Amino acid sequence: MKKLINDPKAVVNESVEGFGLAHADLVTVHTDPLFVVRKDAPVQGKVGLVSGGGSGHEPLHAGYVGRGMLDAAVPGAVFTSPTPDQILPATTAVNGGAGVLHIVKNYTGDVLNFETAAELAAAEGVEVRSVLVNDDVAVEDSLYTAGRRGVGGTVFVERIAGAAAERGDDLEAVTAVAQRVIDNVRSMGAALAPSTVPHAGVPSFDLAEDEIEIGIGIHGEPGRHRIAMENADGITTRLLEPITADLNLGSGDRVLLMVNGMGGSPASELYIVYRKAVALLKERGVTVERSLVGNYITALEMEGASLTVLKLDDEMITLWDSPVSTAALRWGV
Amino acid sequence: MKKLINDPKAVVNESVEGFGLAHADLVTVHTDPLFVVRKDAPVQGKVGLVSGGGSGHEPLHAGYVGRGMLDAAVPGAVFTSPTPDQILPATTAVNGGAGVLHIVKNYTGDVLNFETAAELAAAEGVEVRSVLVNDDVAVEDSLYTAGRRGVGGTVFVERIAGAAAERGDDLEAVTAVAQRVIDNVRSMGAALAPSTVPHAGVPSFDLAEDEIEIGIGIHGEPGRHRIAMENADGITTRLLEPITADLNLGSGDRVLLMVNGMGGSPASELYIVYRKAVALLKERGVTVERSLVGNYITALEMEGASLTVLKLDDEMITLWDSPVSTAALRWGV
Amino acid sequence: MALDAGWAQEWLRAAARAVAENRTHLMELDRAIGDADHGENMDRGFAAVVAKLDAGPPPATPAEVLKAAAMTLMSTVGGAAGPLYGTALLRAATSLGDAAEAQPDAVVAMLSAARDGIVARGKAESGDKTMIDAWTPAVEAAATAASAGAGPGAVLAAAANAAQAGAVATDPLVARKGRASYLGERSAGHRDPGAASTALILAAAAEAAGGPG
Amino acid sequence: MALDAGWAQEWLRAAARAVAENRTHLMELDRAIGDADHGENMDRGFAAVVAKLDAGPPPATPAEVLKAAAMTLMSTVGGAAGPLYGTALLRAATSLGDAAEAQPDAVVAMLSAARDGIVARGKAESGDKTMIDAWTPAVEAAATAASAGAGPGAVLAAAANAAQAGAVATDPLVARKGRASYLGERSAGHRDPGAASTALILAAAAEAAGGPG
Ligand SMILES: Nc1ncnc2c1ncn2[C@@H]1O[C@H](COP(=O)(O)OP(=O)(O)O)[C@@H](O)[C@H]1O
Ligand SMILES: Nc1ncnc2c1ncn2[C@@H]1O[C@H](COP(=O)(O)OP(=O)(O)O)[C@@H](O)[C@H]1O
Ligand SMILES: [Mg+2]
Ligand SMILES: [Mg+2]
Ligand SMILES: [Mg+2]
Ligand SMILES: [Mg+2]
Repeated sequence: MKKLINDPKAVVNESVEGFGLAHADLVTVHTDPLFVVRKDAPVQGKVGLVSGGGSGHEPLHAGYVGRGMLDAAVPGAVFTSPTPDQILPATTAVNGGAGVLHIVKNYTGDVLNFETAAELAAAEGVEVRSVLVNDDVAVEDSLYTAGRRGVGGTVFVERIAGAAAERGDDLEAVTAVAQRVIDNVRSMGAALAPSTVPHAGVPSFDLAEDEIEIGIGIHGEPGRHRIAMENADGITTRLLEPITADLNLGSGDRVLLMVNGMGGSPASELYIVYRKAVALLKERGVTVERSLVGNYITALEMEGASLTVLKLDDEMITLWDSPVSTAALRWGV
Repeated sequence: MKKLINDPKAVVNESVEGFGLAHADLVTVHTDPLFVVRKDAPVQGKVGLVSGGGSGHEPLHAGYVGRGMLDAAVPGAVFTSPTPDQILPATTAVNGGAGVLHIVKNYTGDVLNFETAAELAAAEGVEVRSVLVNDDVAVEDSLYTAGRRGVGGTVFVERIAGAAAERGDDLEAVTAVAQRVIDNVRSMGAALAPSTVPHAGVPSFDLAEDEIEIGIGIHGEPGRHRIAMENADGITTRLLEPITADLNLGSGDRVLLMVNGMGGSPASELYIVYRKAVALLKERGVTVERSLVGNYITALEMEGASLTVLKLDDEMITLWDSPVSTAALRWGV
Repeated sequence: MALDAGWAQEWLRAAARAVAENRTHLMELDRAIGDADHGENMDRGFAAVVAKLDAGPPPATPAEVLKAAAMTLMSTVGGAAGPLYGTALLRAATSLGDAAEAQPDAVVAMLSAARDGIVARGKAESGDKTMIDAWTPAVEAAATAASAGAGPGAVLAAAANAAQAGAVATDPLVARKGRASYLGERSAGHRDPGAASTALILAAAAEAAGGPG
Repeated sequence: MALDAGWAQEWLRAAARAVAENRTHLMELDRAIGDADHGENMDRGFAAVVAKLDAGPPPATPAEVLKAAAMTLMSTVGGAAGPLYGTALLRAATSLGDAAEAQPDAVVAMLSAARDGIVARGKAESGDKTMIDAWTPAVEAAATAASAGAGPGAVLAAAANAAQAGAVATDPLVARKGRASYLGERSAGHRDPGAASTALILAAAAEAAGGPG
């Protein structure tokens, strides 16, 4: 394992510390317990937005802390959800009196730890709501399982709910728009090469030179199935089909499209995928109104990409376009 | 070789096409010959800025086309400089009557092809100046060699000269500030793993599991020397030392610091490097006034990082902070 | 050995040793069907528990020991296992009350409370390929042993053996809860890491009791 | 065969075949001390030259053929080799003037003009480990052969052999120009890719001439 790290056990702390130094204009980093808040937190009268999860998905979540997006990010160990004793102080630190929304990716660990923190925060008199992001169509949604994972859609939820909170929506309204994004967003990803968790020291799965994993998550888990290598257009089609089917996308629909790099694929390849995705959507009469192409929710240095599609309405577009100022998304300011 | 591509020969065209689709608000893509210009080009009365080079360094250069930065980018084949028949029309397309500056990275191929294009443009009556970026301290600067390579410093030159052009400086002044940046910027990089050029199909060098390359460029060339793997702090020190020595940095100096990912390293690792670089500079009494951490000038999916340091003066800071609106750098708008 | 506060301490220290020794093994199990962190998470958590025990004054009851451990696990393990083991030990502590030592029936009640806590949080059923598939047979075996008149050490030994068998029995199952469920059919043919760590932890409890007594 | 427009066409077609056959080899050479694209660049460029020849009306003079090829290489090869070979062929064409065919002295002058063009653009000296280290011995050998009274085919054959020897002789050199110079001492022990492609191109010229004639 070759990585630009010092001690595998210090990776998250040192990285978040560096992040804090590089973005001191936007965030404050609290250590012990570790969490990151917006520089001007708590914003009085504004709903506070907290998200978090395992580290290794950078820029998610700390890269999205700032005006128009998150108020706090809570980084766990690599690919491991954070603990309630981190989530609780992050929650109280961003409570400006209008309550706090927890944006939780649907993983058992994240769900349980945020649940506990929300109970503790409520006991301290903070009004907390939660939404569960579960956009990964690679996973079957069933009452009898853990349900679908939360992946790329999280970026859209954080942005659009963050915009609603910034313009002064109350907790109920912010929660509602977050849920509306969740209801209309779907994702799917593929990996060409695995990543290596620093404390594990070996790649999270083994893949032959001519194989790829379809339906991977963001934690280095193996995917739903393994297929022989295909070209970019083929892979793009494979990822997009289940998404458009699940969202029932058709003529006249407008979407926000993200082609997300898993961390180790060059930007040039993401644009090749984007080109095909736009063409496929166009064939169906779907218009790509807005887009993101880049590394927005990663799995360390995994090679591969995911597609995320959000069916837009006018309000979502307005919220998307409003000013945002974070380390990883910035416009209008 | 596993890549998200279709045909190795179509990589650049398809990727730039996708880029044009994703950023249609910022740029226009011309095919045959291939070049990318700012949406509102030519801007009348403004000095036009043209850069270009081999592809595979994304977001460089097309990602930096837009207000406050480049007017045109000319992408060559992967790691191969573009040809005069691309550079010439890009040059005339962005000539708003105030002349055009070519920002050329110091590689024999880039130098010769831009030189030819500049002659041809001059023959068409366009006033063209050129600056040569040569910031890589890994390469010895000597009259008898090709001299130092142009690497990370290019991003700073494009940004700061772009800001000067945007505020209305004339060709002479824009050229002068570009040259001042070049005179004050130095870089050095290290690779943990090589990249694979699509048309070559094999990694550009072979590296054992416990070796790293020090002093690599951005074209998958092997570096100056190979050493046993070290930790992030050690590598950072190794890269920063020759830079601070060459720039003669000392107490009271203010710098712009970039920790650049080569394409395949996770953001978390770059922040660990940043943390150490800031600490080392602080020890010398040097203040990091501004910074960039991320993939800004890459070598496909190479794993590793480079450091770039620019010794700042007040004017450079003002220019750096002014509005910029490109696919890869955006603030103030 | 009586199942007093000293036993509880020794249980957790033995568990910490077992988890540390099996760190890589648990990580390998989790790598196959999860995200390769279970060994690291558990090792980090139990090392913190030992540090906590070393630092604090000796607790008077086994419940106090388990409660301190529960809070530490909850705030250091993270992931799914952190809240689940944290809740388990918290419920176990509550079940023991302020007794100075646990008798066989109390051991059964304690294990049962722990298992129920995990179910309450995680909603897993038997056969979902989770740690529950180690806990439930453990509780049943403990109950059988206790009603047959076994001493506390023998009850724990019965529980540990059953947990280990339960962990082995997860091998062919298709996961329906936790991260392994994302793999669908591909999760079959691998042991559930949480079931494996449960077997280690219960074996540590029996070991700390010094065998049947 | 007389060195007329037909010969010039055949030269470039033979060069395109040789470059295509050696695409991987040239890329491997460039991978060792450069950026692994020389074979790809040359192959792309010469394929474009052939396409251009196929499309256009048959040129009347060898100079016309070489000039068209020069412009095509210049706009399709890129990198360092594109402008260098483009300039070389352009100067070669200029040197040939509007002669219908080239005599031995004109061949020497043509090769010399090509070499001088490369030096004018690239500023390399002998021993810098560049294509110049193939061109310069080629020019010298051609001059020697011509003054010894060799025919045009033999002059080209002498040039080709010397270019090949010159390419081999770059192996131990430390590069001082081009991308390989960044490697410093590590560039020694590898053949310069541009010198190797020069040898191929001059061999194609001799081949097209049909041997000593
Ligand atoms: N809903 C659940 N109920 C009971 N146990 C569960 C549940 N979800 C996961 N687990 C257990 O947690 C273990 C995984 O723990 P760990 O790897 O530490 O957390 P994570 O899955 O968050 O990475 C699984 O092997 C399984 O035994
Ligand atoms: N200054 C120069 N003068 C002469 N030849 C040069 C010079 N620089 C480079 N070359 C030749 O160009 C070759 C490399 O060509 P190529 O790989 O196509 O371009 P690049 O180096 O831009 O990738 C070298 O092997 C060398 O022979
Ligand atoms: Mg985990
Ligand atoms: Mg090249
Ligand atoms: Mg796990
Ligand atoms: Mg080359």
